[in-house]
Amino acid sequence: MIQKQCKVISNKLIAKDYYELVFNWESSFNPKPGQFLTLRPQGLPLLRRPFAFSSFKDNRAAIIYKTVGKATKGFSSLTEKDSISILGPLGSGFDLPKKRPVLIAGGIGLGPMLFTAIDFAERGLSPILVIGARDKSFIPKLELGKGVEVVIATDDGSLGFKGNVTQCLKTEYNNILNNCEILCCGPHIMLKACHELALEYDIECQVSMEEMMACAVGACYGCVVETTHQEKYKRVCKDGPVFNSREIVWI
Amino acid sequence: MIQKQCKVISNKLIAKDYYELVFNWESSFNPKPGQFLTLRPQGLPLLRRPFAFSSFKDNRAAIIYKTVGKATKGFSSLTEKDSISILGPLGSGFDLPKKRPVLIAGGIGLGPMLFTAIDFAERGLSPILVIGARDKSFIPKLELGKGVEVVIATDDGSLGFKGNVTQCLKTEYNNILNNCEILCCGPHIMLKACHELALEYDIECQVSMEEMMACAVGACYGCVVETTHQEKYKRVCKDGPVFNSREIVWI
Amino acid sequence: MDLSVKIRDKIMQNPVGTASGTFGFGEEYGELIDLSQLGSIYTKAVTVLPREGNPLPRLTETPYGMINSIGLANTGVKGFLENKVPFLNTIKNCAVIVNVAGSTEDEYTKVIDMIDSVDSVWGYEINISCPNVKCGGLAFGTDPVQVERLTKEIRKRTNKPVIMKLTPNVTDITTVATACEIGGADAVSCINTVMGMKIDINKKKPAIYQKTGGLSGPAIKPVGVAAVYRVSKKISIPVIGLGGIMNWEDAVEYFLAGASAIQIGTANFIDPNTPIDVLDGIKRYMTNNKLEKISDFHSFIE
Amino acid sequence: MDLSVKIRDKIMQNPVGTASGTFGFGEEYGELIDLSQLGSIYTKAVTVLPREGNPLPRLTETPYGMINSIGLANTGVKGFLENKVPFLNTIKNCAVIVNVAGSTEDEYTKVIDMIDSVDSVWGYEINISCPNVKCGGLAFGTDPVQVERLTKEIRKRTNKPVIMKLTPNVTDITTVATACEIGGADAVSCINTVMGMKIDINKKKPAIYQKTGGLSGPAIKPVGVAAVYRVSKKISIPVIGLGGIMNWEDAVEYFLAGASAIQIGTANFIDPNTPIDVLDGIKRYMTNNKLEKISDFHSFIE
Ligand SMILES: Cc1cc2nc3c(=O)[nH]c(=O)nc-3n(C[C@H](O)[C@H](O)[C@H](O)COP(=O)(O)OP(=O)(O)OC[C@H]3O[C@@H](n4cnc5c(N)ncnc54)[C@H](O)[C@@H]3O)c2cc1C
Ligand SMILES: Cc1cc2nc3c(=O)[nH]c(=O)nc-3n(C[C@H](O)[C@H](O)[C@H](O)COP(=O)(O)OP(=O)(O)OC[C@H]3O[C@@H](n4cnc5c(N)ncnc54)[C@H](O)[C@@H]3O)c2cc1C
Ligand SMILES: Cc1cc2nc3c(=O)[nH]c(=O)nc-3n(C[C@H](O)[C@H](O)[C@H](O)COP(=O)(O)O)c2cc1C
Ligand SMILES: Cc1cc2nc3c(=O)[nH]c(=O)nc-3n(C[C@H](O)[C@H](O)[C@H](O)COP(=O)(O)O)c2cc1C
Ligand code: FES
Ligand code: FES
Repeated sequence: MIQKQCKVISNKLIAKDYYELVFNWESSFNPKPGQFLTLRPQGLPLLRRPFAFSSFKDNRAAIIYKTVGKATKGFSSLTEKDSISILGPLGSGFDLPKKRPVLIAGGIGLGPMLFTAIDFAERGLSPILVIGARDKSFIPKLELGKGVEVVIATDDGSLGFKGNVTQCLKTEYNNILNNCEILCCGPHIMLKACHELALEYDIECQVSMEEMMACAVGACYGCVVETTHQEKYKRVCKDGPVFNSREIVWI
Repeated sequence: MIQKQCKVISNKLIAKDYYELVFNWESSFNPKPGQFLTLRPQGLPLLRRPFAFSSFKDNRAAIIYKTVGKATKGFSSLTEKDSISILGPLGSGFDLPKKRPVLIAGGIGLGPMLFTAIDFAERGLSPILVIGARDKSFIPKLELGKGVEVVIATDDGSLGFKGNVTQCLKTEYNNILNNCEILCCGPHIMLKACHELALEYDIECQVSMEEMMACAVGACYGCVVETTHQEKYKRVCKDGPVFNSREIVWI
Repeated sequence: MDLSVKIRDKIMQNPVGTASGTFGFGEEYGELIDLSQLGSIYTKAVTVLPREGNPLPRLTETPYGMINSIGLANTGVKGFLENKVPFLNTIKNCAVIVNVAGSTEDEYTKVIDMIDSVDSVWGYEINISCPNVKCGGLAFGTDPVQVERLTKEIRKRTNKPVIMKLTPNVTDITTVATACEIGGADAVSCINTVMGMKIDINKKKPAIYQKTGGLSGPAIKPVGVAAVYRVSKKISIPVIGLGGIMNWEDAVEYFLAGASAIQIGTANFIDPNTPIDVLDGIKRYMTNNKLEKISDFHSFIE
Repeated sequence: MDLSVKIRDKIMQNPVGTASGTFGFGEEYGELIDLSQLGSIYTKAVTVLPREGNPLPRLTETPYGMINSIGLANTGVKGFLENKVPFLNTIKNCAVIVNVAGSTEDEYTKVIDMIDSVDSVWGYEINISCPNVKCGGLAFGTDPVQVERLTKEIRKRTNKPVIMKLTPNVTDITTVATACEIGGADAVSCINTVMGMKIDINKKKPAIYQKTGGLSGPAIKPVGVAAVYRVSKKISIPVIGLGGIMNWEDAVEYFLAGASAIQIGTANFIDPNTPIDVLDGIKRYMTNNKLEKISDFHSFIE
């Protein structure tokens, strides 16, 4: 990991409330799918904000972020002229799956799962990428290249399957579920549903967790989740953010 | 006084570190020379910042400010699209002089003295405006119209008289000093020198004082100066900012 | 929706007040907002004799806060009666609460004796953060024994609501609050300012004359919320919350912490319309969350 | 220019340290900055037995500050000796100071007995803000009598520098500081976090599991500066200042207030390079102001 000022290459609205921020990343630290970074907000919000890498290639990296509060609204006005303090890459990233990967992305989990999908496709792993959203306005136009099978599920049925991602999988991809591995990122409730799906079908499930972070480098023990390990609490930033779903005590 | 959001009309660099911010001022409260306003900074600095009106005409008002710290640096990036929270007009303003007015401006005192000069010229009072600065780079191009006699003094002699404003007056305008009234705004040390000049020549002297302000409306008693009145401390924001120099206990 | 707040036998029309020392005696801000919409105005501290206040500078800014040491500058109780009461008499609907300060018990009770008959005085807020001459310079408000005695003395003099204003600069604010309750107070307000200091590194001098002063503003909000939470769990009289309230969200936070009313202090300086905006926001939140009265806020947090 | 700081009979190469709990045991930040440039590293608290720490959430953000309630999560003194000391042994030049915590006197002294022979342990910082089982849940650090006794007990066990870390959540921090000095401490550090609370108004729940927690960051800087000023006027052992230091200007403010060294806490989270930048800034300020040594800062403010 490294902390550096990076030049903004572009910062575009790609779907309702969602921006893609592309920036220069010249460093010997190459981000892996599932790893994240922290961005320093300008002015008021004090703490750095964590975001997962959504792509990395040729000295360019990106994140996809949703505008939810002060910091993200501030980021949305960044332009090419600006530079921004980035600390990363952080955390562990996804393990390479042993079976066909089913990647599940909900809401702000889209960025890391896109990165993972493209990476896995390049490795010939034929990933299925399931994207869940409230309605189609939250889903950006995607250019994933070949090798990724994209499935969309919206709560209101305005695009793709009508229902949530687990319902979608059970209905339309039931045949695959017995012989795949789930990797997912999104709202806690979705991760929990994915975990339960994995238990039901007796398959592996990697979940990318989220917790409030202060240091994001493993020093403060602020971002812990409860696990089944003897050492009860594990740090999302350093021991994760990706965990085997069976390690987590789900609440 | 009134608090309102005002549209920025322009915000231009007019001399080294000095900006003129022109904004829409549609209100039944017409600012007088010597009165001030407070601007709410964006984001971090908490307290509103006081600035003297530098002009007012046809629903347009302006201030001239120097970039010194966080708030003023923030203001310097305001553009036409922005609007800004203004509270004003505040304080008492200058009294009309009974003798020929010699207006003395040092540094950030330029704005209010320009306003005063133009106003007095319109009233046919033939003001002399003496502007002091470190060097010529700090002095903007002035378009004062007729009726104002402008005198410039720079510490390094790069424009006008070489020396400070009181030296300038004593050297070049000695004949006037016995029969005029001084009105001044600028650094404390200059105001004190003006007061002493007034004592020496036995003339009236109005000084516009500066103190750190919180409310700027007279409610908090934070911005006081020591005076010769029985009620020792007077509020700069409400009882001033303009005082008769003989009211002030100079330190 | 019922926004009223009952203290002793009196009703404030709504829970939004303006904090002592930040709102003068209402006059200055009366030009900017409609005072009759406020639940209450807490006046600048009134002392028996006039006080000129501390030497300058009295104010400085800190990271997202400010420090003041005005030093109880006021014209004394006689000046109050002559110059301030006439204006206070004109304020409609809103409860005018006089903030009382002193250095001895006597000084407090004298103020109350002298103004208790004024009709437009709704009640008292007793500022026990003042340095106590008998208490070695520490504030009255730091010693539960003295606080209880002072409260009792004041209680004897008046039938109007008595609100004791607590300082956060103590080891355990709940013991002081308990002393107030036992002494017969009708409510407590918390918090007064937090002790703080700033140094000007260019001048190599303290930024204010008194060196240390009172920190207020958003920076101290968490300190105020913690105090209100802890105090309201401990005593059963109403708690009035303040410290860093800048908007309605902050006010709601205080209500959820256990406050029955709130005060806006430093925020008046930043945006004089804050009290009105806060009141509107509280109403919207109550509607959206189906809360009928302020005490409904108190059931969520154990 | 002499940047060294003497505590007891030992010398820190410079006055910039990293605060306990914000810098782990140095390892994580060792990837980002050159630890050998630091004056000191104060470790995360070490307790006799392993502690899992508090339930989550443990962190929240506040106006220009943050609240934490990590709860002394650590692997215990055995874990420290096995897993942390090997790395600490590799750190050059910089003084490694172990932050020690406990709920009884015994728990403190046991930790010291178990690590006093480790060469790479330069000294101790004693965290007396922990809730004290014998003191009715209030922190040790709030009672001068207990603080003096604890300090004496610790003093008996070690010849290494003992720094007592003071909590600001007391009525008079100078009496606690005096107790430390009488007890034989070599220095005090102040301040630990300020008690604070935040409530999530959407969830209607406290933002952290423990409800109240420790406020840190820029918001509390004035509280820290006031504490350092008052304490350093009262006692004659060195005072180590911390609380909200974000940049060199803040550090200089602490030195002018009376600090002989400083610690960077929350700022490490915002910009891991802060300690290095602060050190550079201090040097520039000293050059520009013709200050030769840190104690030269102490002559400006009475
Ligand atoms: C490992 C990780 C990866 C993430 N990846 C993405 C991503 O790729 N795209 C995306 O849009 N969002 C991502 N998030 C969430 C993102 O960090 C928050 O949305 C953002 O911090 C909100 O900041 P704000 O000031 O705009 O909103 P606020 O109003 O401050 O906060 C809104 C919510 O965001 C969360 N949050 C705020 N600050 C932090 C913090 N310092 N650490 C963690 N959570 C915080 C809290 O749950 C808070 O309630 C990720 C979070 C984590 C922990
Ligand atoms: C009545 C009055 C009229 C003024 N008129 C002008 C003007 O016409 N043009 C101009 O350039 N400047 C004027 N000033 C000064 C101006 O207010 C400060 O330069 C400005 O507030 C600095 O803010 P900052 O955040 O940029 O700098 P900071 O770094 O915050 O402060 C720099 C200095 O500005 C002063 N200052 C900061 N905040 C306040 C405050 N709330 N109230 C008063 N002083 C403060 C302090 O002396 C401080 O040391 C006036 C001040 C007063 C009191
Ligand atoms: C300039 C100023 C003057 C104050 N004067 C008084 C006072 O006279 N009596 C009092 O009880 N509190 C006084 N206070 C404290 C406030 O009433 C309030 O308790 C404190 O500022 C915290 O609230 P805030 O953060 O909303 O400002 C004063 C505060 C400020 C900022
Ligand atoms: C996440 C976190 C954990 C902390 N853990 C400890 C600790 O274990 N022991 C201790 O003495 N202080 C601890 N502190 C307090 C800091 O060392 C420091 O005293 C406080 O944060 C104020 O400094 P700051 O504002 O620079 O952060 C912790 C602070 C934070 C933010
Ligand atoms: S955020 Fe500090 S340990 Fe994870
Ligand atoms: S700034 Fe409040 S009285 Fe002048």
